[in-house]
Order: sequence, then structure tokens, then C-alpha cells
Amino acid sequence: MTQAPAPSAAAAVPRSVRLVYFAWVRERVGLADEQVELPAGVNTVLDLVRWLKTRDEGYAAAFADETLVRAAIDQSHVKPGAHLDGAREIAFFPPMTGG
Amino acid sequence: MTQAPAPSAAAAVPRSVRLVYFAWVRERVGLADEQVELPAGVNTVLDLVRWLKTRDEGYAAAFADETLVRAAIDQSHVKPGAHLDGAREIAFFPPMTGG
Amino acid sequence: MTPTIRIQREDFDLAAEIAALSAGRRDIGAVVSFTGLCRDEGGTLAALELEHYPGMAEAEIARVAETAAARWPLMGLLAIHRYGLVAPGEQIVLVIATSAHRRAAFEAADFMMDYLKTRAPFWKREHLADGTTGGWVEAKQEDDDAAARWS
Amino acid sequence: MTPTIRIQREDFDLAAEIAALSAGRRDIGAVVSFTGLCRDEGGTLAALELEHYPGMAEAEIARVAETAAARWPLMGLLAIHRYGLVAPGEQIVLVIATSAHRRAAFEAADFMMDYLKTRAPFWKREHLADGTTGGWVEAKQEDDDAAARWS
Repeated sequence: MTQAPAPSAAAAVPRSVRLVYFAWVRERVGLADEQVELPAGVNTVLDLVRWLKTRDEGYAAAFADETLVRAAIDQSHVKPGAHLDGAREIAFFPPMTGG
Repeated sequence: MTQAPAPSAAAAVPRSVRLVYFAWVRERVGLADEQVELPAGVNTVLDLVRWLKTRDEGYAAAFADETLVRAAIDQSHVKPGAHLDGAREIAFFPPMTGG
Repeated sequence: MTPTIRIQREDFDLAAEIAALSAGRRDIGAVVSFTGLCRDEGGTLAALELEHYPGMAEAEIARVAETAAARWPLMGLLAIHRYGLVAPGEQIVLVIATSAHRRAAFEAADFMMDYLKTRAPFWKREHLADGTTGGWVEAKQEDDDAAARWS
Repeated sequence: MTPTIRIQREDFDLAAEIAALSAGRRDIGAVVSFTGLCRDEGGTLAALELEHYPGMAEAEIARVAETAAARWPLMGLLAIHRYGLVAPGEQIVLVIATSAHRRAAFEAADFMMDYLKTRAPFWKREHLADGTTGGWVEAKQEDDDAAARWS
């Protein structure tokens, strides 16, 4: 019998995702979008936010208030605890002010 | 000292009012409007309705359900107990169905 | 702010009425309109005949509009109600409320329609597609209930 | 009933959109429209700049519209939201709901605006009359409260 790959094998595959930023999050980060490899241990939106904050002062400023910035995975709103499994595009933005 | 006229003196003056009817009240009464002298003792809208019902079968049919027909005095909605003092135009009509 | 009230046989033009309410202003943030149309009731209706009480129709809608203007911070308020024969698909009634913010505009337009339905002296009679004259439309309890929401 | 959703730089025409939703129909009894305009904020504002998330803006408004269509018996539902620079007095957003009866049309349009405000990925930045760029408009607690009314 063949054995199914262990979950850890999937996690070891480099996960490349597109990050997109809007409004003052975009301005503070200094980028509209970028492609990143998610490090091991970054499994949720909040993990990703905390990792991004370590990258430089722009990210740190953008995500200074972790509860303020909103996130979407593949163009649907998600909460900070959402898992990144299979995510292709992760967006960060301020609370919406349209309408 | 002069004495104020007694209320009964005012009530004795013939009170001529215009009655107007709408929708099926108009159709049952058979008139769109008429001028009437209010008889003594007819002091409220309900008094007037009860007097009108005695005039003929058309009025009786129009006001068969005393709680259904609505009234206005001088183009403002009133309740059945409203007094007719000073009224110039009294309207009767079904519940409104505009809009 | 003086509400605009018109009772007329003729049709009306929503876009022209909004333009008139908005002319020369840059402080309006929200425009809510309600247009009531004549339905064909599954093809059974040829027309609605709208009877009204001239004078009182204007006066009563004006009283409702004044109540709305006192209750919400409006920049403009308009109500037009037609009388006479109206064919399916045609417009019967129009309410427009404008304000700085959407909540006032929505609530005022909604309130105007609920009160207009139950207080404005108009009566509808059906003319049927088979050539006969149907009955007078009966008032609905749900309209009274809707108006009672505001008190 | 498939909702119409458009995200566009260009202005829109309320009357044309209502005509398109009503074309060939005689079963619509109620049309409610909401138009959101850019206010000049007492003359201090030169323009609003509307940034959006292309793709998600359409998708999210479509999700809100599907929720409305499942909740109320609608005959038509439309939402248009502009992006780019909008001057005071210009239109920003349009919602139209049509139904047989007024309650569904009013509630659906009101719901659409509350949810669109809090869920559609748009952000406003102020360009001031003195030539400077103002800040990003802050989200309001009252908008979250308004959306919470429906749940």
C-alpha cells in the first residue's frame, strides 16, 4: 500500500503568494503588490502580519495596529485567524470607506 | 353688565354645511356633494352620519358600517367624535388607497 | 427647506425632479427616490382610475411632508401623486428625499410613502382587461401597520 | 433575477438604469433608488479620490446583492460604484431595487447601501480646495452599526 504524504511534507513546499496593499496600508508599505515566499510557521493571516512587521519600518507602521488592518484571501474578506492554505492572493487594507 | 349669549342661542342658528363624498361612498349616496342644514342635535361627525342614514337607502348603504367610512372637516382628517362647530365642508370617504 | 407637493394628471420625470432639487448645491450626499408604478396584475388589469379629494390631497401630503422635514435633517423633499387613468407600467407616485447622509434620506422617503398611503385622500378603482369596471381597491391592514412603525 | 453590478470610472445615468430594469415589464410596483453624491464639505473639498480593489470590488458587491436577492422578493437589483476622482456635486454610487411592493424595494436598497459601505473594498481620500492632499477618510462606527441592523 502506498502511503499518503504526511501534512509536514506539504508544509515544506515553498508557498509563493501575491500580497496586495491598498490605501494607507499601500502607502506605508511602499508597494502596491509583491510576490513572497511564506516562511515556515506562517500559517494564518495574523502569522503573516507579524512576520511582515519584522521586515522593515514601513511594514511595521502599516500593521502597527494589528486589529485595524483588514485582510482578504483570494478576494474574500477573512478574519485574522484564517488559514493561508491554498491562498494565491492575500490583500491588506484599511476599513472600507466607499459608498 | 351684558351677558354672553347662551350656547343654545348659537346652536339655534341654522348651520349650513357642504357635504362631499368620494369613491364608493359617493356612488352609494348618489351625489358628489350637497349643501345641507344641520338639524338641531347633530353636533358631531357621528351624529351627522346617523342622521344621514335616515334620509334614504343610498345613505344607509354608504354608512352601513359606521366604523369604516372616514371623515374630514375642512380638509383635515377627524374622528367620529369630532365636533362640527364652525365646519364649512365635511367629507366622507372610504379608507385611502393611494400611493 | 420647503417641500414640493404636486397633484397632477400628467406623468412626471424622476431625473428632472432630482436635477431641480440638486441645482446649484454641493452639500447633498444622499438622494433616495421612490417611484410607485401601476402593475398589470398578471394581465388582468387594463388601467387604474385614481380619484382624489382636490385641495385636501395637497394639504394632507404637505402636512406629512412637514412632519418628515421636522423629524429628519433634509435638504429637499418632493412628492408628486397623479390622478385620473393610469395604465400598467405607468408611474403613479414619486417621493424624493435629499440629505447630507443616507439614513435621513432613506427614512424620510420611507415614512413619506407609508403616511401618504394611509392619509392622502386618493382611491383606486380597477378597470379590467375584459372591459368591465372592477371594484374599488380595498385598503390593506399592512399599510396601517407600516405607518404605525413611525409613531 | 440576476443583479447588475458595475465598477466604473465614468458617471452613470439613473433614469437610463431604471428604464433598463423596467423595460418590457408591467409587474413592477415599486422602484427605490439611492444615489450617493460627493459633498463639498463647506467648500473645503476639491475632489474625492476613490481607490478600489479591482476584481474583489465586483465580487464583494455581487455577494451582497445575492444576499439581498435571497432575502427580498426583488424583480431587479443594480449597484454601480465609481472609482477615480469625483468632484463635489458628482455622483459616486447608485443602487436601484425594484419589486412588486414598496417594503421589499426600500429594505433591499437600504441593506445594499449599508453592506456596500462596510464590505465593498473602496477607500476615499480627500483632495482639498487649498491644493493639498488631505487624509484618507476614516471609517465610521455608525456605518458598522447600520450594517449590524440587518443581522
